[in-house]
Amino acid sequence: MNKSLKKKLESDFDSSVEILEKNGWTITANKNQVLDILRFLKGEGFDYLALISCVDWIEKGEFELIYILSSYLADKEKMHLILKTRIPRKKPDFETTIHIFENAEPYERELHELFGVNFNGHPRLEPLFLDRNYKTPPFRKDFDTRKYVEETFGSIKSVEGKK
Amino acid sequence: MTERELEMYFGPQHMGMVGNFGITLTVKGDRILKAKANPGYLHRGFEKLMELRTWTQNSPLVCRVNVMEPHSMEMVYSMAVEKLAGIKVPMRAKYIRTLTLELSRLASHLFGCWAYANMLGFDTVAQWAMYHRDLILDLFEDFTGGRVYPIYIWPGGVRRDLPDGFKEKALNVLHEIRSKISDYDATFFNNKLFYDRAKGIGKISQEEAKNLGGTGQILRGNGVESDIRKIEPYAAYDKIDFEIPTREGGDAYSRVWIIRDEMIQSVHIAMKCLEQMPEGSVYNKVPNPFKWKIPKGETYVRVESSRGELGLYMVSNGGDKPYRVHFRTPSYPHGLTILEKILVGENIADVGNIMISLYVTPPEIDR
Amino acid sequence: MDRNQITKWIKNPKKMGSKYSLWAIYFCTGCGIIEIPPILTSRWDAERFGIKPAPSPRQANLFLITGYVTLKTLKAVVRTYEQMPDPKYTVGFGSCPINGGMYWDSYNTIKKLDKYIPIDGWIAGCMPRPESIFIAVTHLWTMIDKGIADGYEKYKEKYFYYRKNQEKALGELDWPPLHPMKKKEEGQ
Amino acid sequence: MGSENKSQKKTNDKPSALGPFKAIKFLFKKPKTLRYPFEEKEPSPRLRGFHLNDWDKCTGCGNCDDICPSQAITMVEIPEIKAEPGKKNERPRIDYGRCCYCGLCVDVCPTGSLRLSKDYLHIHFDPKTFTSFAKDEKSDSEHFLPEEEYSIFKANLSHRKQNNDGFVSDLKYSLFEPERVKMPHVPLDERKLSFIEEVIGYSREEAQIEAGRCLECKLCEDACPAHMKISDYIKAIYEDDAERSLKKIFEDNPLPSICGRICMKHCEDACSLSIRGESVAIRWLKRYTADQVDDFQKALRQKSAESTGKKVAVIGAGPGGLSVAYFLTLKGHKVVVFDSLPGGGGMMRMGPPAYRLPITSIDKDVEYIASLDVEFRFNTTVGEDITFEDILEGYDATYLGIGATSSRSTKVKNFEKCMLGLDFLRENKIGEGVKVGKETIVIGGGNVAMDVARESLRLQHIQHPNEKTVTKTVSLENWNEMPATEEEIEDSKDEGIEFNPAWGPKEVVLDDKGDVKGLLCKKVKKVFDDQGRFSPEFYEEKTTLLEGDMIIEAIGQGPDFSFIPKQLMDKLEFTERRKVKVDEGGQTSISRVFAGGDIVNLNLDAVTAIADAKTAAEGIDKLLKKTKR
Repeated sequence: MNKSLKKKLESDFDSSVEILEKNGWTITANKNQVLDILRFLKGEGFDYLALISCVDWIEKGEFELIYILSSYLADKEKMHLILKTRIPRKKPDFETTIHIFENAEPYERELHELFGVNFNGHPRLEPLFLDRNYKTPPFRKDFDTRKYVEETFGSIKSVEGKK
Repeated sequence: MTERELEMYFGPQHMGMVGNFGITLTVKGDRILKAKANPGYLHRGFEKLMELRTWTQNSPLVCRVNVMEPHSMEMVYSMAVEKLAGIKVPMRAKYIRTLTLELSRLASHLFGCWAYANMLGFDTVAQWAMYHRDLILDLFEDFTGGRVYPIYIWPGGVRRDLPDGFKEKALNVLHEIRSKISDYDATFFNNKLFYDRAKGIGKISQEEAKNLGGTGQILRGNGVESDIRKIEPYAAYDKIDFEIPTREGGDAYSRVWIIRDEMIQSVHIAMKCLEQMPEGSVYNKVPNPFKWKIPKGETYVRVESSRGELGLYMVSNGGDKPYRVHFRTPSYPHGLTILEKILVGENIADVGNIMISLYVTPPEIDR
Repeated sequence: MDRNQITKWIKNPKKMGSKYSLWAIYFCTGCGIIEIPPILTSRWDAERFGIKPAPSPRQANLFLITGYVTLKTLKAVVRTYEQMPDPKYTVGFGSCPINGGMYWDSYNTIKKLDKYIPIDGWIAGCMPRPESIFIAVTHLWTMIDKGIADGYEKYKEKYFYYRKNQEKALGELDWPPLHPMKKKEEGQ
Repeated sequence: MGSENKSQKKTNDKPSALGPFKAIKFLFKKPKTLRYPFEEKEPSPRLRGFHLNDWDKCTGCGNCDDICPSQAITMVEIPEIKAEPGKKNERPRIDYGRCCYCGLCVDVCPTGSLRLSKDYLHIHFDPKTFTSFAKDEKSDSEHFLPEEEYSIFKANLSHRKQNNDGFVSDLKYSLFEPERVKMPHVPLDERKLSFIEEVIGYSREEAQIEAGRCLECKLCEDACPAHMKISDYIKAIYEDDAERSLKKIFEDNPLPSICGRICMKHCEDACSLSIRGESVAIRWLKRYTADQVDDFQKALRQKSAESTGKKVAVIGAGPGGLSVAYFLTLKGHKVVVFDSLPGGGGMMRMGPPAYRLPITSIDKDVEYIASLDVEFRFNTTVGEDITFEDILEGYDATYLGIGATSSRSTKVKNFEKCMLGLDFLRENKIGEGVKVGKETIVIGGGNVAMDVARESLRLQHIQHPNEKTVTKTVSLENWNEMPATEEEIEDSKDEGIEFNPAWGPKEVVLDDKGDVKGLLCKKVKKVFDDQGRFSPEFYEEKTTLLEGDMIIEAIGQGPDFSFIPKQLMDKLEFTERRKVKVDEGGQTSISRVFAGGDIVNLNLDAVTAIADAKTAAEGIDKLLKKTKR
């Protein structure tokens, strides 16, 4: 069953499937094919979206969006697929996947807030964790947290000295 | 008198809230129309900090993600590093890891019992649960050195072997907890008041749970037998047979009952671990912490924590520090999507009741 | 009740009344909160020292700030602290509020808590043990007697600087200042 | 995940309102409360509390400072502690406003001096009191109180319980690897019969594992006379980049093949891992780099700078002379090296036998230096083929790298029958070889004596294959006072050399035909006087006779200044230990004449000579840049 799935994935969509280990596949796909692949996989039984993540490859100037899927069905539950796609770092726009997986909503909000990836079509993109906006989103590689800490908290003087 | 729509803060400082988490409810009279979760009070940017520390320096940091259950965090980090670096773990260390995880599941369930019983006003059960949890913390202090934060499971095995005389001590504690379960049943689980208070509250259907990414008690509360320890056995779970308790219902009542059944299973597994524990070394030395570079690669590993599926997606760029780390914590979907959906239509008094039955812990959401 | 206890009661009933019944506000600010339920329940039983969880800030006079404080929590902590009636005492719990602890380089946690609200006592430990909380309470008693635990008076006196620091960390605050904002010099 | 559950038996919910009353039975049981200040829970043996540090064992290496994830430990200079090789005078200070009590510092501490105690009580209103020097009851008795004076209520960082160790380091779980990678040696029986190189050298994987053991605490770099960048070149080996490693070595030491084989390895004695385990094999790793790169020229791509028109003469192509030549040619000066031996290396060429330092490795280093257009004039002895005055005239500066080449004699009765140690070694290595007797006696306890003894053992096996042959050594010093390194003494004992420590030579006994029959020795009472100076005393009457048909004296060497003319010799000043006095630039009392190596320092080894050469090269360069010719 797995072989046919792999062949279908590579034939219908020009994505390359690499078998990491027995039940962990990584699928690298083109960025405008991702939604179709997700729908196709949901149809195949992978109806559980574990995680949406984003890796900041700063040298290549790209964000890599990661969709990790698994399944609730008995036979497929051992497998988890990592669907990867690359989007440019300068203008990180992408489609929302809420209409396919309902639980994607907080993950996308978090990636929007911490990486600056905006998902068009997302109903509620307002901040999730942070209560202020940072010039560069904090989880990007070029945000130096130690320098930021030095500037903001280092400059605040302690109160004992004052009368 | 027409009921006006009000916006109410079930804010971070609230007697019914366990942990630092805010929910803004739009309420009509007593019914909740809309709930909006407001996390972020405990956000420390863990994944950013982990990118600045070497592989060995991360193990004290990684167990601080969720304070209710630091052991499964360490386990999932160790498994990810071992998979990326190709490190083998000796068999005895696997058994000790299973023992630690089961003891921490027991402690975390007892903490859940305290929170839940306190929420519904059953103070006697809360006192017992906390006392038994403290016995387990004494065990942790003996063999890991730390009462709450163990820093014990780390890549390559376990940090120290079990002290001698630990087996009898642990068996006494486990026997005592096992014998007290019947008292818990009498005063709390089979209590009519608890039945009325929790039956039918926080109901979620199986499809809805699956759509919203629910794992752990929420699925098992709807009769789905899903447990990572059986699906992808790690540590020494394949060597010990145990059952996964499930119930129909899908409401707070059945979820809390599952916590009770899982406590019995945990005690059973822990005892089995202690008996079948082989002899041998417990730690395969990892390379020198200042120079250890893990080859390029990425991996997703998952563990069954007491709240559901705890996963870790880790990318290594061939350097001596992780390149990207992302924890898939079980409370994330439970506390954000599922909680907002279940609260609609419930009344205000049950917000705390539902939140704890979903076993939501805020530090896991914000990381 | 020996002689000096009675004289103490007569001299300053308000302080003596609050000293032996320090109600701790039930607010889980950080990771240290996991050590509070064990001391409230049967094994350690903080009630022997008069500590009971208080549901709202209005009824509490001991504020246990447990563990690290993020920026969002700092807002809640400052508001809760300002709502508590005098005499109120705060205790910094664990390494994080003292000098940043493990999250010394995190962009979202504050490093030294005593820049924002006065702290009367610090407890060392990364997750201090329950016993250290009880010893802290006994120390707090002696500090209250000797008048060292005057955090709330310091807060009133130097409110201008505390408020300035809070605004520097949190940006524009949406609640009015508690005490008149006067610098020492302007006062004369 | 998974269909309907199968095995779970249907628990019928039977909630009852009367169940809770069963809890009444707990009314009559004893409360479980631990009444804390009166009843105490005895802390677990492995509790992680505040730090304890034994200041005598602690070497101040700073590993705990580097590993700490929350940067809670800072190394602070302590003036009262005396810094010596392998021991800095810094001690860790812990900031408990940062510490997370994880114990990584305990697991990485090479000496095991840092450990965590079971104290955890510190409550104070002033946050500044939360930093403390990690000390223990041995180094700070007034903070650590005996059991009876200790009280929980007063407990804090300066009121702690004695011997309260909690989390202690354990070699099985330490973050460093105490054992060294086993170095493959030529097996013992084969080794005795031949002159092939005894130490085979690391393979790539072995070198990487060994290099991975280095914790980069840089104690070795302070102890090395030439202050080589040891942790950098070991890190380069770990990252499998032999060329970068070679570049790092060549910054301070141009003779890696030689030093990789015969250095006295002060660094390995200072290595912090050597206290509880074996030190990092720094010398063998240096040798691995030198052997790994075949063509130094291609790897280093060094060229001598454009010529400054200055000419420098170097007398003696020993390690000192070669290094001065290397450093100066890089600065653009034209260097000419004079040596009486047919090849470079000086003492290295004729001293250490082939099984320790083969000629090929010496030539590899010398050829590389020659390739930087340094002119070598071999077989020219200064004072015979060319006079010292011509050198002073012809060159802008001269460097005396002559070393200690004339070996001393015991001057006992008929000492002329004995052979001198250095001549024995030189003849065997570059001469045509020496006829060895069946029973040879070697007088002396230093490294040269060990080389002579082991070489004579091999020659005996080769020249008298199936007869019973024995080699004995006689040394004034007792076992622990012998100047030879104990690694050499171990190898000599394994190879079957008989030692006679604490015996002094009295008289060479001849038989009637005038050949050597044996050596009459007298018992030694004391070797060094109380200031540690060499002045031996004997029991004249207790003597013994060691049979032997050949005696070799290897009791030390001295410098030979015969080539310097009388009037210059008087201007040359000496220190009271008969060493040449030089200023900080390496210049002797005679202007434009520099010196270094064995004639200047007390410890006679190659790496000290190289260190002197580096300072002298800078001195010469500064001098030459000043004088416009």
